[in-house]
Amino acid sequence: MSVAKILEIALRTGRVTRRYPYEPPLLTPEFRGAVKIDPSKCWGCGACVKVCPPNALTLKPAGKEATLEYFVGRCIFCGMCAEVCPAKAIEVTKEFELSATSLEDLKSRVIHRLARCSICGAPIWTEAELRTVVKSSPIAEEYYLVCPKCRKERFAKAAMLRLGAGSE
Amino acid sequence: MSSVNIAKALRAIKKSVWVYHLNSGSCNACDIEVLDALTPYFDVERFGIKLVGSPRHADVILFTGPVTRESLPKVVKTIKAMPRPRLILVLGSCGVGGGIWWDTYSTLGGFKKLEEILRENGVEVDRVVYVPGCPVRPEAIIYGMLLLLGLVEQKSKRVEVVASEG
Amino acid sequence: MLYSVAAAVLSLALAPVYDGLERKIRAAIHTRIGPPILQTWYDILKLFTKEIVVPVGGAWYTLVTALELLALIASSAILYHISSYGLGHATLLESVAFIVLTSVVATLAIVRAVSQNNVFSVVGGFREFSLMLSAEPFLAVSFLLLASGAGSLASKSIATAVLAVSSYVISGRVPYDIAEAEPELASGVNIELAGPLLGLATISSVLKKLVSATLTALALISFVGLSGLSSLTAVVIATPVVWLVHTVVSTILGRSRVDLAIRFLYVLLFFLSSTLVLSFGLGL
Amino acid sequence: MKSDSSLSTIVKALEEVGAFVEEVRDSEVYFRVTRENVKAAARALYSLGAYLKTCAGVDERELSGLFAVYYIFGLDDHGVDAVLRVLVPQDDPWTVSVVPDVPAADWCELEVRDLLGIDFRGRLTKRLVLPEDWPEGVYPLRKEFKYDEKPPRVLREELSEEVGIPVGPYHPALHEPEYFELYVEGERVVDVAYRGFHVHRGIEKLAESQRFTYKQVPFLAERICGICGFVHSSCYVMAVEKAAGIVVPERAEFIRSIVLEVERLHSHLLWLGVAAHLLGYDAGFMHAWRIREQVMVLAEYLTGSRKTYGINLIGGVRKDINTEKIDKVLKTITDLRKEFTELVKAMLAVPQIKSRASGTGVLTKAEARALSVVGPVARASGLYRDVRKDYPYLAYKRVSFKVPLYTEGDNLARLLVRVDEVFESIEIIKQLIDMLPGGSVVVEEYDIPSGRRAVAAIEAPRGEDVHFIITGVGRPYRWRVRAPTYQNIPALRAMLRGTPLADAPLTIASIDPCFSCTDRVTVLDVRSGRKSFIRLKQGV
Repeated sequence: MSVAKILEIALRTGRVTRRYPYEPPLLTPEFRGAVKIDPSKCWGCGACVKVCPPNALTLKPAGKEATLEYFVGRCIFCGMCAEVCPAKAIEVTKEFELSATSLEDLKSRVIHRLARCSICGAPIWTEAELRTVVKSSPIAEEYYLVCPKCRKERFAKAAMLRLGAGSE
Repeated sequence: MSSVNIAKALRAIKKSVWVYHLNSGSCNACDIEVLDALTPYFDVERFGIKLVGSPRHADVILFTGPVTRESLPKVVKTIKAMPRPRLILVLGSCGVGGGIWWDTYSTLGGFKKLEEILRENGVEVDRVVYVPGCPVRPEAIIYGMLLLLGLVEQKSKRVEVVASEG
Repeated sequence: MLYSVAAAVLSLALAPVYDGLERKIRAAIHTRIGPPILQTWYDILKLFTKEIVVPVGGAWYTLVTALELLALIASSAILYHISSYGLGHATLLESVAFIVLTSVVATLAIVRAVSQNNVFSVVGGFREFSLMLSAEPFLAVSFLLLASGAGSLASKSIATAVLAVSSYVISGRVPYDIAEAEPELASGVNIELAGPLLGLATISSVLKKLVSATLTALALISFVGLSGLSSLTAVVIATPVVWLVHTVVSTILGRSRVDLAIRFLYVLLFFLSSTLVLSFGLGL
Repeated sequence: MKSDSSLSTIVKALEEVGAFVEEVRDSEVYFRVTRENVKAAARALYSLGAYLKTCAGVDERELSGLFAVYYIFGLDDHGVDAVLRVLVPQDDPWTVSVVPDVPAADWCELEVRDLLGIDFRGRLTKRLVLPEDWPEGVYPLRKEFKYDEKPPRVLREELSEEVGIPVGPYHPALHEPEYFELYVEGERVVDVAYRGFHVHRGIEKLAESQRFTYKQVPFLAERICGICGFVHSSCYVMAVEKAAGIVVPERAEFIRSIVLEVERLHSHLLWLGVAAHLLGYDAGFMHAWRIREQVMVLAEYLTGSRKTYGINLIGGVRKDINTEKIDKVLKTITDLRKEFTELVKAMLAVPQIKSRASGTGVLTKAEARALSVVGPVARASGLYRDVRKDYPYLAYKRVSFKVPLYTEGDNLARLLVRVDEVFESIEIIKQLIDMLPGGSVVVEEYDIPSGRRAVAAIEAPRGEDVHFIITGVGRPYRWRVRAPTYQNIPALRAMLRGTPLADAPLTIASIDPCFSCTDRVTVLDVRSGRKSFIRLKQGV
């Protein structure tokens, strides 16, 4: 009777159940889980924030600091942030046991101190990013601690001076 | 009945968890993984978990989706029909944080917002466990359920680190 | 008598375990581990810790559910009583009482279903009714025939076959679980129940399976011609075996449709019954 | 494919009714037509054997000061798409409906009306798009509407009067919030009303918002549907690549095709399991999903995720395939073939499956053609329609495979079509792996000019998926998605009439509905207004 064939199949197959959590999960080496940001490598440049489709990564300046927040509860696990990170600070882990009883537990933050413009005092980029830039191409402090706006103004002023526009 | 003894309720359902699956406008992927958790490789029936067809029979609601505007009244109605204590397992990035469409005109942006509306309508929710994933793996659903029942420790912790001084 | 009561009590306590075993075996055929054997007990115990939500219909409703359960307990008690001296020697009173009780159980279930203010439940109730109409008469006739002890071996065998099929139908398993068919009726007759009331309904459905298995076990054991304690023991042991057969059959089949189910049952049971009548007429 | 003579026939026929050619790109011809002439143009196309793929409303006021409605017709015999562009002035937004001649335009015209505020004359229109509490005069697809605006909400009590047998919105057979109201006589369905579009998440609007760029949209497209998401992301990138003239490396095309077929395998196995469950045969459900699990593992191994694979980029794919992966693919599909053959044999031997699936939910060939159904639904009704053959894309022109065709049009035929397709998919994957070319998998350098248009189509597990794109600066200007279920749902009404109540869930499931695909932007109510009363008689 071919109706009973299913019994034969079942007998031959046995039990396939993985006894998770007592046995390891059915993961493959390619699995993309939650990402992890290495605070010692992160510059706070925001490239990951720009590429993140669901805005799970945000970079918010507040006072003297800028916070890079990773909200795993909105993450779609695409791993694009790790691909674009210039500092290789983002790692795609195999972590999927992320459950939590509160949304706050699903957030991880890297706090960056903001460097301030030596002229106008406005926050410019994060200190970590400035350090990296200086390391790769040494420039004088009077340049890198000036915000783009002030730099433009300073340049304009200098150009005017050169053109002899005077001393008002 | 405003206060419910959650610990007692959890003890009562520890060996027999009847779940009702509530989709509030998700893309289907989490919903399919919910079904997948029932099938041989994961077999949640070994924990006494059973999928039931009516919210009245449910001990736990498996909630998926970002809550679309259209589904909102029905979602409220369904959660209302569930007896206390109302235990809810929010599955997937849509339910947890609104997902990729968290701020569009036709979604509410996840369970948190829904909870506020439920409270406005006098519907209390007793315990919520959030399970991120896009979609949630069947193992993640199992893990979340065990966390809800208090059988495993929570791994996720709020982390706040100051970037290194270089 | 004492033994019969003991056997009945034992079987009533074991019925949820048999049901757990059924789920375990079904899981094995699905190639998975399945729930613990005591799962049905856990489910029932949990349901009784839940708050009581009395659906529309109130006390009347609770009464019907409780009566249904009582009738089931009574009918299994009668079966175990009969078991102590074999089906062929049952008195007319006992047989009629059993038949009446089975009809009462079915009727109460239908009353419970249709008195609810829910379309699914009402549809489920009507389906149960049609199913009862098609299975119950055959169950009655074959049971009474076997209880009378009359007829040849051939006619007895056919009567046992009729009894086995119709008792399988009343157990509410696939393919005849159309009253609570989950996909189209969202658990049909039970949809409005919750908490302890659902617990009672769950026990009822387990006991239905018990009565069904015991009935077939009793009919089969009667062939051996045992009596007294040995007959009782044999029935108690044979019951889980029949239950096991029911489990396997229900796992490898799909759900029928109400019209198909009834057509199939009528054809099968009419065929068997006419053979039965024929064998009686020819005096085989 | 495209011969000059067939092109000139089309052009000539349309010029006779006052349309003129705007642009010819690849296999697409764009015509400009006035709103007064659009009906005649649509009729002319229909008489040439075209079918309507979809229509789309576009707010082109920033470009031309006008609204536009695009009707996209497929001429599969010629392998050509004809697109009619109707311009509508913004201060007098109406156009003539093509519905009297092209019934398939019913839904998409209503969608345009409600999302863009263009009125259609010559047809019944009703306010039905968007939730009931959505305010009048707010049109989400107009450019001034911000994607994250949230008009005030009224929580209403719904569905208080239940006139039929409600199947849904939360129903175990569907696993998605949809609502069918079945009108029954005894246990036989006499009519059905559909109240759907609960899964409207505003995806099309979101893609043209500031939040998204061309590169991010594939991840959004993938989440249109959790079952056939890769189809959507592939179709989106294909449309963009076509519009921008980006040439994708051959290896990337092969990888996309392989993953598409892997997705079809998982989708069909999933469906088969659900169908078995609906027929009360849970053993079939469990075994089908047990077999499917290996496909899920394979998908994760190839792409990094069990679902929503996330490997499509404009210009190629993110993950390459190496020898270990090829071995794994071959092993998985070999095992799958063996196990699936056995399972199907066992399943079809179950008497209830045969008796309940055959003869129920019948869709005749004539109905199938009139309703423009697609995918397995069309093929089960004897309609030969498969995008992989009609408009070969990616690597499909390089492989040989059969298109399963049945003529019964019932639930069993749709089941068998899907069973056959599983075997065909396995063969396709084998051939693709054999021929896999070398080289890179992605082109990094490309430029996407704005104002280009393109139509792309892919044969999803459920049928033809169509994406239409108008490029913008940095992100799509307009992106229109037409999922296969959109085309198939109207056929349910024909299929359900006269079907026993018990088989209604199976019949609904037999089109393999994917509501989240269908609902990206619309809310719809096809309640006919006719209230037949229910007579719940005893079951016999």
